[in-house]
Amino acid sequence: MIALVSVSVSHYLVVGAILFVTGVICMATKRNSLGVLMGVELVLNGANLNFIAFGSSYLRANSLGLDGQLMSLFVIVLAAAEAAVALAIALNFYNNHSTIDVDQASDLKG
Amino acid sequence: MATQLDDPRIIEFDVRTDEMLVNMGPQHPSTHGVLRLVLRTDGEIVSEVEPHIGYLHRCAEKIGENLTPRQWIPYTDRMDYLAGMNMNLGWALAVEKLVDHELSEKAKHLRVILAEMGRIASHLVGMGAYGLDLGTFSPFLYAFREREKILDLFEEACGARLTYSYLTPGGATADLPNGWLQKCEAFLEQFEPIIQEYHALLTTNAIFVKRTASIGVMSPEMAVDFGCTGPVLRGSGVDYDLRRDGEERYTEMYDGYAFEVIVQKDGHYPRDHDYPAVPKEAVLGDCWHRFYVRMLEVVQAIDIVRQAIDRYSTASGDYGVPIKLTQKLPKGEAYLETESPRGQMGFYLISHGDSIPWRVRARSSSFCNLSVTSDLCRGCLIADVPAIVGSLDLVMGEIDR
Amino acid sequence: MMLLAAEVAPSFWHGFFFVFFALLTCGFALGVLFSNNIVRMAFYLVLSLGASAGLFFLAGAEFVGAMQLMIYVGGTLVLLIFGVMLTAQSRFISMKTPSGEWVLGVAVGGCLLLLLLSVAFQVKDWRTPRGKGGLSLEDSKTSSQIGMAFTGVRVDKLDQKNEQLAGGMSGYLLPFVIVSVHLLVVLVGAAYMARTKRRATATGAVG
Amino acid sequence: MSGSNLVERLSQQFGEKITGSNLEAIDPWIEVTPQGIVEVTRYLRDDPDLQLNLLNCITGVDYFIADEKKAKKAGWDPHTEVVYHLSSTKNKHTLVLKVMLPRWKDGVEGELPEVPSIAGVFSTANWHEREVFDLSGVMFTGHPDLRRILCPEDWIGHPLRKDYEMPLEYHGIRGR
Amino acid sequence: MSPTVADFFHNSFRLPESLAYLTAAVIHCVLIILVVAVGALLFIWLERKVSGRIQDRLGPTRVGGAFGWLQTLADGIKLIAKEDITPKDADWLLFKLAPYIGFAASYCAYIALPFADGWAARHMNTAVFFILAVLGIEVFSPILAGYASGSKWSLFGAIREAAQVVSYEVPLGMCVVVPVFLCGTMNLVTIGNMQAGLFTNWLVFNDPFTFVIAVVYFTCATASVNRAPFDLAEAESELVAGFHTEYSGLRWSFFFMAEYGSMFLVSGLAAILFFGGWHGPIPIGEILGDFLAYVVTPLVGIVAWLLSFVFKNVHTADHVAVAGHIANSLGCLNFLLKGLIGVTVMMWVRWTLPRLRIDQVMTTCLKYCVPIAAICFLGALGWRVADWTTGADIPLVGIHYGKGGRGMVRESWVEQTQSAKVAENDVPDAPITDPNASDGPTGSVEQSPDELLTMKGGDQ
Repeated sequence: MIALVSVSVSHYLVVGAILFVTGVICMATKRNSLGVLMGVELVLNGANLNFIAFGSSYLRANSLGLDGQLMSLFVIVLAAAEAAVALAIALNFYNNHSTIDVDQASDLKG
Repeated sequence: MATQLDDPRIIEFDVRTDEMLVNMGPQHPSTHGVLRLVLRTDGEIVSEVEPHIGYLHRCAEKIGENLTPRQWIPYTDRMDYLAGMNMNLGWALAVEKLVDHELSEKAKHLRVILAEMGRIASHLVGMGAYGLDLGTFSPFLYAFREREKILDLFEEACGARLTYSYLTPGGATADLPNGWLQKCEAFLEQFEPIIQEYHALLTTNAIFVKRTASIGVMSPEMAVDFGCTGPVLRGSGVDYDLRRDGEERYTEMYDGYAFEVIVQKDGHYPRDHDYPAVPKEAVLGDCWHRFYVRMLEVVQAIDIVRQAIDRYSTASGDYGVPIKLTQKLPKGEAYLETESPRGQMGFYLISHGDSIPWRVRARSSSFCNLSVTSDLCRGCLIADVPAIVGSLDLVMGEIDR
Repeated sequence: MMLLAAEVAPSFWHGFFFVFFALLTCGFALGVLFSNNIVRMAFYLVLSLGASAGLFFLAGAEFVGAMQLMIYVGGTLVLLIFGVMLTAQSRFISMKTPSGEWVLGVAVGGCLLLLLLSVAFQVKDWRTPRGKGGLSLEDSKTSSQIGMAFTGVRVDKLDQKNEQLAGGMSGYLLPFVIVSVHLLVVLVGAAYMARTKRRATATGAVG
Repeated sequence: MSGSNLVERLSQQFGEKITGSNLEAIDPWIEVTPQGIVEVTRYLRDDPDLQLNLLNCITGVDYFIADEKKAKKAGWDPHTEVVYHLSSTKNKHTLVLKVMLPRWKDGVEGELPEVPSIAGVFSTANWHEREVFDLSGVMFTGHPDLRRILCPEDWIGHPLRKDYEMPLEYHGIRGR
Repeated sequence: MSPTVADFFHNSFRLPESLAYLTAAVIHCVLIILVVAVGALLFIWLERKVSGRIQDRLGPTRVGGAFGWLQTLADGIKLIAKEDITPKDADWLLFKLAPYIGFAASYCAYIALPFADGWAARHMNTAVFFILAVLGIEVFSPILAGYASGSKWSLFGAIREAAQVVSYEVPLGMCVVVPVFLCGTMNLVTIGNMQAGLFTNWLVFNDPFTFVIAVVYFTCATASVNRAPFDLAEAESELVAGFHTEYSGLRWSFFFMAEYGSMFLVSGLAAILFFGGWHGPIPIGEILGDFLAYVVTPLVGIVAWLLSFVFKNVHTADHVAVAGHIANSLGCLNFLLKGLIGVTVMMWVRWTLPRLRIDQVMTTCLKYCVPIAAICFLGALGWRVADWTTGADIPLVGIHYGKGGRGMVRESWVEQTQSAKVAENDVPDAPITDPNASDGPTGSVEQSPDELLTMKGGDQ
């Protein structure tokens, strides 16, 4: 009930941590390269949530201020760039190997 | 590997996706009935189109071997159900060729009137349906609005609106009713200015030109090679119209009529000063030209009907006496083609002296026009398939017979 | 519950929506993790990121929230789903993870989560809500400040009296330019990479 | 070019591959052996005087009467004809070619008679020959894709042969 | 800040604040649902009537009386009664959810759309951006529907939709940015209010570039809500019915509710951004100011006075608010009319033009819309910087009717910021800077860019 009425930075951090960990496990376990990409997005979003929480003057008096929001904007934009590149790699890989299973990407293995 | 790369059916793409086999039809809004096209596509690009036909097959030729020529007339109506009059005419002329029946002047002009009115009605549907294929609905209804008036006239003449069975070997089943000619003239008077509306809606529309110009280009050689006829052939620039170049028995109907074959010569169509100029994107033999030929043929048909009405009212003789229902046919065989709205409609009749022909054959124009699809559509986009197939103006009843 | 909460008025709804969006975010993130169907995963990811945009709004970062919806959800994820569709063959739609990897992943991830959670509540300043003295959400007007910051002017730091700190007040102009160039390069690069030069597969190739 | 001239010219060109003609018929026709049909059509298409470049129609006609008494009166032996109607878009004339075939190949019942395909000469022959194969039961050798076209792929029999019997049922649909 | 609906409930009915907020939220939700649902009913009927008239036929004539105005309702009942089919190959969860996503997104975007001065469900300072963002989410509905249907035609529709909508967001965003920087705010209410007065004040007539931008915006908006000639995702002549091929019944109708909802949304956005929002072309209210002052205001006063009997605790501020709302409802009608005109134009286009091909759609976007929007963006920016004559400066009737053209607002903003700076300088030991400095002209602490730059230079 307390949590319902008073949100603090810590609450945001918890959500961010869950997103982050989920993303990490996703990256580790998914075999589909696009699934790995989704894990990365989750991780980035978890981090973003922390930036927002620390930057929010509604949650904390001496907040990071604008810097938090600015950082998260950079993260969003870079995530978009990252997704474009990763997708291009995945498509290229698919075109060349006819699969998107990352475990099959072992051409460089001795 | 090399052989596969040389295979023209395989097209290079930047981003390769999975090839898909897609069924366009037989239940598909743009296949004009029950045509089924199997498309092999890679993304939006079509690498192969294979038409599958026969969903409307009734083996009308087999039926014709069990009926007398007059009894078979209704079956001709149901082949090209959008131009029943022209089908009746083709069959009637073929039978007359076999029995060597001579027509009176009046009957000939009567046939010209009805055949050309049928051509207008058919091209109106072709135009409207082509608009539908390209995603605009309104021209279709504008076209049907005028077609209804032609059907009204036909209904008055023969009692039917779609399957007329009106022109029979020997003439027609009845004379035109009193006052019909005046109504017909009034219709033409009212209809002619409306054609400009169609040109405004479709022919000159920028999107329409984008969708049709340089799409599905068919060279004259290819058109002849594939046996394409009618507007499809003339749209490729081949100057061939059976009304002028056909057999004596058919062309004598049009003797003395002033009309020019609608075909592009030196970059111009006959009478095109009244109508939109050919856009610079358009290439001879593309969808736009096929469409435009049809539009100009409507104007041409109006002219011919006007002349025919004049000559019919002063012509001597009777509207014709139908041959007897069970008239014995002389031994022999006769093949005759007429210029129906969709191309050359041929009927072939072999008789062994009975009243029932030994063999009946219908050479369908849409059948040949359709066979060119897979060559025309190779490498086009999915959206071009309806545009190309639509520009051939097919009627499945005629293809499947 | 309602009556209790009524005493603290609008922040009740603030808390309510925080819990709502937090549950959605985490729930769908877990959905991404535990689903085997790649299309469903993408769908859950959309919902998870959309819900986290809600959290951004609640934290007063309206502009970032809208940005998240527009670029992340409306752009990046559409791209992702596009990629999924381009490569979606039935055998890739569901790819099972070996259970050994699961155990390892969950064990390591669980430890990481415990660590992060314990850290989250370590600092007193972090776990104390701002409470009634906090600002009303109505007044979130940061978008032009963000714009100014990107172009090199820190409106919120104008009162910075410390000379040394003020020197670093040029905002984020340089990163902004770098990111812009980076994006351009990425777009060109991605377009180049996604091209296959020639369809070089032999007859036996799938697809 | 008059009919007899043409026949002479073709006979000179192709010798015994031109086996006959009927110039008195309503549509005069020339009979060609199955082996000669490809050459003849190609010649007719390419000859600058003739330029018969449009293949209008290919028809398969079955001459057969099951009733023996009537068959005797018919005045012809049972056979199958393939009729080619050609015309020229340039010279505006027409020509009819006929190929006479036995009803069954080598007299073996069930073996379809064979004639070389002219799909290589006229592309439109592709579909017309498929139709003739489908309905009249003539095998076109060398055809790129000889399948049924109007009837379903699993249809039995060739409906326009005079000895054709409608199947009793087709996939649960009553035939007769 | 004027009292909100929640305040009204709190003050008048002594509702606890949280319940007051809940009630207010529910009322807003219901109102928006009404707009979307009734709007869809109306627009579908209108579409049939308009298309009927365009095609020289009558359209619906029977159901509900002379104009068949209940036809859509009858269709709706039919659709509800239809069997809800899920194909065998479908991904059932996504298949069932997809229609609601589109509807929810379309509905959600209405939250930030003001229907008149201050009449928005949620005042947002980033309203323009929010609407665009949420509209961008709508694309998931066709994509998921097309993918989940398990039909190839649906998949084609989905891929087309994805490619098209994502591309068209770029020029759309560029077009929307122009009014935003002209007004210096993303708040739709402020943007709307800045166009008060004569129609020359409308941003579309601001300069030639904004005029072009308005046209480009409308084109891109048509494309982004999937209307003809850009309705490739559901092109019936090519893809049977595109992404909704496999849908039937109520689920199918949700796609259309969403489509018509977003149609009105983008038209409304166009009305606010370019066509003066809730302000009529001629400020009748100002011209008839005396009439209003002597006749209408007393009437409103009487109404408010009567209301005060019913609601004992209505304060004077509420009287003013009620009067303002009554005046506002006229503006709301104005706005609805403009949105309706936009929707009708879209219908007109749909029933006139053939459909483009997918590559032509992309060409239109990338080769025409984006460069034109970019050039006009720069042009409008240059116009503003050069401070050339704008539409608002042209005296049409000899008198300027405007309770503040954009120029005036701008100036007052600068004045305000200058005075604020002076005030700030007066109090050097002010507490931590309020991070909630104004986002636009309504605020007071905003610094003008030039000054800030000079300050920065000075610091270095």
